[in-house]
Amino acid sequence: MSASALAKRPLLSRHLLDKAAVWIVLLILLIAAGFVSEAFLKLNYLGNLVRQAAPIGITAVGVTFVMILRGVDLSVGAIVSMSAVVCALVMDGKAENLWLAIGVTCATGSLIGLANGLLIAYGRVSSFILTLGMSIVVYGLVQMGTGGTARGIVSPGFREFLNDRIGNVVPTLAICFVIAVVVGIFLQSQTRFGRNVYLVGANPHSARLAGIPAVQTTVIAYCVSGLFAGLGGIALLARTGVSGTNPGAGMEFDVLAAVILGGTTFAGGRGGVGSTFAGVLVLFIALNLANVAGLPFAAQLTIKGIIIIAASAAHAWIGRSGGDRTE
Amino acid sequence: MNRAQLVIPFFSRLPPIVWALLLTVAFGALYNPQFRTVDNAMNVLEQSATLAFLALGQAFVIAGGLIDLSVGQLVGLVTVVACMGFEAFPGWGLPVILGCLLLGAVVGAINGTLINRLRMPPLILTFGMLSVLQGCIFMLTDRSVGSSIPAIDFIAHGRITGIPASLILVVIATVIAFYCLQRSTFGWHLLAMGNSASAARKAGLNVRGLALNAYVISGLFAGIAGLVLAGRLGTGFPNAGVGLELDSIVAVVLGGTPLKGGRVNVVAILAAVLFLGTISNLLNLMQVPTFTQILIKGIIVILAILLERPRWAAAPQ
Amino acid sequence: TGSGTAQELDLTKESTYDQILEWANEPLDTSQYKKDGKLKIGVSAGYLSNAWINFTAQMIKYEASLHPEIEEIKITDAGFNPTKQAADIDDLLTSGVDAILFWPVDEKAIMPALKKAHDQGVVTINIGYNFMRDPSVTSNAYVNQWGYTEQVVDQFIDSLDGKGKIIAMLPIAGSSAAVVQLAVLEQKLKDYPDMELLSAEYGDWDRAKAKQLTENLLQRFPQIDGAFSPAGQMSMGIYEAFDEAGRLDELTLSPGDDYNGWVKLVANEGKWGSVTSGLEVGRAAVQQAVDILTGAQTTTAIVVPTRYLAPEEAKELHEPDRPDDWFKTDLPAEYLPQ
Amino acid sequence: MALLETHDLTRRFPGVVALRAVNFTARAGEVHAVCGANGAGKSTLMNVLSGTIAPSSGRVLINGKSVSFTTPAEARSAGIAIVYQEFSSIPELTVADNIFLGQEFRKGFGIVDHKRASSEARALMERFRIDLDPDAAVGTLGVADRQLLELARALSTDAQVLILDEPTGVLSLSEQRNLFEVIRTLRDRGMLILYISHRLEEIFEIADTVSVMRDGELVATREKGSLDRKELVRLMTGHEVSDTEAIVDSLAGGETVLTIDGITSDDSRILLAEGEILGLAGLVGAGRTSIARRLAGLRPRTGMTAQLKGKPLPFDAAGVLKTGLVYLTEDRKEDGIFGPLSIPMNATAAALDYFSSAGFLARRRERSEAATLLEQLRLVASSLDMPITSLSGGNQQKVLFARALLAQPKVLICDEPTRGVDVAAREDIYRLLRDLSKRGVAIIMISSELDELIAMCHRIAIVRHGAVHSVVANEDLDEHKLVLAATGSDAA
Ligand SMILES: Nc1ncnc2c1ncn2[C@@H]1O[C@H](COP(=O)(O)OP(=O)(O)OP(=O)(O)O)[C@@H](O)[C@H]1O
Ligand SMILES: Nc1ncnc2c1ncn2[C@@H]1O[C@H](COP(=O)(O)OP(=O)(O)OP(=O)(O)O)[C@@H](O)[C@H]1O
Ligand SMILES: [Mg+2]
Ligand SMILES: [Mg+2]
Repeated sequence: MSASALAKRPLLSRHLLDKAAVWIVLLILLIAAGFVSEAFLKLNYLGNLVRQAAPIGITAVGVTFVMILRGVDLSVGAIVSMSAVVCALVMDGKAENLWLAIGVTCATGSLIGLANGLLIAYGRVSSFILTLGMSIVVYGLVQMGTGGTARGIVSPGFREFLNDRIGNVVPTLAICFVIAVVVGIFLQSQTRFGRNVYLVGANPHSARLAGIPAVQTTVIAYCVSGLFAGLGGIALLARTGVSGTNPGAGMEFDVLAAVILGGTTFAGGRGGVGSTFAGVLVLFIALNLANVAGLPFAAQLTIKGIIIIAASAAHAWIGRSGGDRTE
Repeated sequence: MNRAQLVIPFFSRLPPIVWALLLTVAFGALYNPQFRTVDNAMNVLEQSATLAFLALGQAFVIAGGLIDLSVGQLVGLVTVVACMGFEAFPGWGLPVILGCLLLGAVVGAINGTLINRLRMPPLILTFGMLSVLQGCIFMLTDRSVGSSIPAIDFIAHGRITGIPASLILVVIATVIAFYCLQRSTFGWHLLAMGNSASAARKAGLNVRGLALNAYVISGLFAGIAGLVLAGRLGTGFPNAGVGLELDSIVAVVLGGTPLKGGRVNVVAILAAVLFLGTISNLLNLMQVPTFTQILIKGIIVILAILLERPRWAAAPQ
Repeated sequence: TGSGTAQELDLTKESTYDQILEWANEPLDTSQYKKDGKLKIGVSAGYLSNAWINFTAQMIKYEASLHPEIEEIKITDAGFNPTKQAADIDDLLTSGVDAILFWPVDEKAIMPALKKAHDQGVVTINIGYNFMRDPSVTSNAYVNQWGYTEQVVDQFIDSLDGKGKIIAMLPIAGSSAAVVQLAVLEQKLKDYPDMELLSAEYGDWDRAKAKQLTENLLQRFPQIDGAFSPAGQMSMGIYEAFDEAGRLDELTLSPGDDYNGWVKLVANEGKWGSVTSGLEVGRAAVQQAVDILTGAQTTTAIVVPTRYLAPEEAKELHEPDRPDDWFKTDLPAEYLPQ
Repeated sequence: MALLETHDLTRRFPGVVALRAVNFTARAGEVHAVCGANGAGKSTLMNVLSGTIAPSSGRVLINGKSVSFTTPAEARSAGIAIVYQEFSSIPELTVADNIFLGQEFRKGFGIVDHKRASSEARALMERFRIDLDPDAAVGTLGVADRQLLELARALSTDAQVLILDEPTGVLSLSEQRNLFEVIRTLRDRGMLILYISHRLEEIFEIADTVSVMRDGELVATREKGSLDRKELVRLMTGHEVSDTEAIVDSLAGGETVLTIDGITSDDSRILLAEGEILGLAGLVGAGRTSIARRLAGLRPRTGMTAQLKGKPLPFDAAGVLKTGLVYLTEDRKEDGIFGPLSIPMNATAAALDYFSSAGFLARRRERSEAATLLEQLRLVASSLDMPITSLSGGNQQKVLFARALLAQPKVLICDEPTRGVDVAAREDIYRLLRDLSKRGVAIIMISSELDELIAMCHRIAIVRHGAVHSVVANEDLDEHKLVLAATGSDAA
């Protein structure tokens, strides 16, 4: 066998199927949706869908890194809330505060992420419980800081710009989401940081032997998660203005569902931002479908649950038949 | 050997959470006159009963290296079904109660079976199940329905010679859980599975059976918790179980059980439940502003998990 | 038994509300509650992280500060968890309060706790959405929800000239608010055969959720003439969705409440109006508690009236420099949130 | 009649047929060796026989009766016990608890009787002369002791068939002798022992019958007497392989690369020159791995100081790696491979500095250089994009070697580099080590196979009780002397 023979990528292998699975599901779902309502095949509507998904999607990009690293970040819902509140507060209704507000929001998001990262990396504790605790802390802080009413006012032009449609078709916010995904993919596949995340996530012991700075990687990954949650908060603010002190409540679960749908599971070292993007869309299309079909709220909850289970079962199945010897 | 020599090792062997509980109680008793009343103590014990059952059930699952996120909504479902049942079939209290316990066990069995069959991560499966169950609840009702019956009320609120009936039940459940998890072969196998599922399988343990049983037990305990909650609320409130799954996991982890499983201390878990209840009670009594209370609780969760750093988290060689 | 004695009120019948007003005017025997000396008042909120409840809580604090006999006011927050609320009420009792003002997470679910309070001779006053008629509930401070919604619906139908396809945006599914609002709307619509309710959605009081649901509805229905949404916060989400879909010209919105963001919008648009949401219940509740505890003469409930504000009036009343998440009140500055 | 038979046993994995219509026969009272290159299907066959995995088709017969197991427990009650190639004990439990896991002793009320387990385990180990403390936590044992534990566990059931999948991979000579004693005793009691090993000498020493597998097929079953080494290798590989003639190149006397203090029993300093291969020999648990890991910065370097090219070694693993000291682990699964990741990602993990600039990866260069190197190492893989876990053990080891090489080592410490590696791949690894040595890389080679050490190393350090006891030049050594030195019998 020659070097080039080894380096050649096979056209279709089972494990490529794993990566493609969520895209295939997305395609099938889209076609199915197209039968239900033609709207799903219109660019305009799809743009809208991506825009709807932007806050959750942008947040999910960051969480993907943490999950590749075998962690989880349940504090993103609280960070999104905090960001929306803080951003509006700093804006204070003035256009000149816009960039300052965005800067401050990203900084606070990253800061919470930093706290998560430091505690998890140095404390070596369960990220599940720790970030859960952190979400309570952040929620408490926001409530203490605002006294229960969100007192910010968004800058003029901010919402108008982000809610505009470029060429009357593609919403700006949808583009922001796509940019976040592209940045995420770049981070994940082209940078040392991204590689380190995969290595540490796949096997922390091996990573140590290979001289990978696990602590640094962990801290940065949680910072990234916090940062993207901050951006998600700004996106939420752009979508819906100041709406209460806890607009991101429960969002962490949707984010988690989307990331898992994409195939980034808790096993670590698997999945990626691209799949998360597809996962977010699958989730939103499915829920919209349920909505359009006029299914009651209760049925939608059940559907969401079944989708999560089915998607994960499919990934597990493909993973097993994909030549993976680990049980 | 003098007494101190006997006592000191005993105390030094106590799990940290027990210490935390003792210190909290001591602090509360010293600084807050309302806290140290017997009545208040009984209140706290009574309030903790639901979570205690739930945490005990969760302990089985986590000990085996699994997790059950569906218990919170299962509690909600059982509460709703129980109250609907009590109202729809007056005089048929016992069958309804048994039916509810069965419901809990069946949902647990579904969890276990799906995890075994689909071979998927328990965290995700039960997370999906959480959503499914929530959907089921809202398909049944979107508001408070039905009412509880005196027998159930008594379990939730009643006192036997001043001691809450729920406390007695919790103690019995704890003893049973202690025997099952920390003494019996079943528990031993479960812990072995928690330490290494593949090794347990190779040793010939029926890991699928173990997982199934753990989930059935967890579901059963959630059923009990749901009934107690029905008694406490007196009605089937559809959102009654929201967030309880996380509380139960927090309690189990505070009780020193690593999320990876493989170790468990039932008494410490009970202490953790009481600790959470006591803290909440004490903060309320000390007039800490509510938002500050939330912050403090978050910090406690973080501190607790940092302090309870399990042995397995030590650096690999 | 400890619970289940609460009288079930049929929230979907107008007659129920006539009955409520009748009860409200009955005199209350306060002698059994009379206390001498300083008073301690507990507040058990179902959830505090909501601007309306928050402002009402501030109202409570402000009113309490006007009564020298009130020595202490204690507020707990159940975070939308009835189990926690039951425990909160227990804890308030333990700390020896004389009266408990409460917003129930769920009326039935906290009955056992209220019963316990009642048995200990503690005054219980409901400030929640529903009127509660039960021996364990001493009194109610009540905003007439039927009346409020009627004002909204009447105005809405008026501005649509009694015809058109409409959608309804309701609060949390199953909450009393959602039940009442839908009932009023459906009853009124009976008289208008030209009006069609396309779909009723549950937006959870949430601007973002309402917006998303509306976006889906816009997809489903090629023509939507009006949106019924008594909560201004959700109305804003609806407005934005129509705006972004470029279909704003077909939209007629119902009046919302006096949520500042909404009032600002009304002032800008010069149409649709709003209905006051009765923030004064907070003050009324404290007053009622003091009356009962000092043995003064009072009725079994205080009903706080609501009032339609036409767009012109909204212009006067809105506070453009305040955030959206705000209510216009006459609270002194130090009692405004934070 | 045959005790154990298989009829047309086939097992498919996605993309591979691990077993192709295997008709295998073995009698009671024999030691039946199964040989074959990496990935030949030996472990798969054993896993099917022991109920760990199910066959795709075909039958297994015991005493002429068709059986089918779905779990190891069923196989065990049918009299088949297995010692897996990979460890399957639970580190958190004690030795005794591990041995009786799944067959606990009980007091009343179903309560687990740990005391009884401990005493029974002690008795069991006395019977088979295994030196293990029943009450020790398995996590504190070295790999060799864990291997013994696996054996003890298999012996605790009254098995008719005992499967040993590379049991001597981690055993040193005396342990191995001891094991062979045990095996012979068992055989004489009428047990069938299926024995897998890559060490041909062992096979000739212990086996009565030899079956050879190649590419999932059973190519031959022969009596040992009718087989010689050359023939066996030919059967395994399908072609002739030149014999491993030990040729230690004479050392060109290069500069000193590594200086180690504080690990010898007489406080002397150990110097390692460019291009030198230093072997570490010793008994199980003698502390060779521990020396290596301390050097590599993976454990606190208490008492030891080391300098690389005159500069003190950093204390952290990443720092040590940067200075050019690379450690190749003995435990691939635990801290070697990155399970779900592709082969190139596994290969370049320790050389990301080289494959990136300013934090950005040069992915094309990374892939092509990794591919070239892996091809030189004769990696067998269907595609580079497969997760590394889809490779057989030997091929995984090659990838790890590639990782070490890409890290540009000045000093390479390889811990049991040929464990679980087949004959052909072994040759590749030996060749590689010699090439490295020629290029001036200093090598520390830890191995439990003395002939390998003697064939490869310029000098051999004998490790006893965590310290280097003596360092001997290769010319002065033979296997016998080495054993005596390692056991400490030479001092007398
Ligand atoms: N679980 C699995 N999934 C996919 N392929 C597998 C699995 N187990 C084994 N294989 C494949 O089956 C073939 C036989 O593997 P097996 O482990 O039986 O070889 P072996 O002879 O034991 O090799 P070694 O000497 O390296 O241990 C190999 O090609 C291997 O890649
Ligand atoms: N993680 C550990 N914790 C405690 N003691 C250990 C640990 N690992 C090894 N030991 C002990 O340290 C000693 C040296 O073990 P080490 O593994 O270094 O020996 P070795 O000579 O490399 O043997 P092997 O042939 O198993 O590689 C042994 O007595 C072993 O029991
Ligand atoms: Mg093998
Ligand atoms: Mg070793």
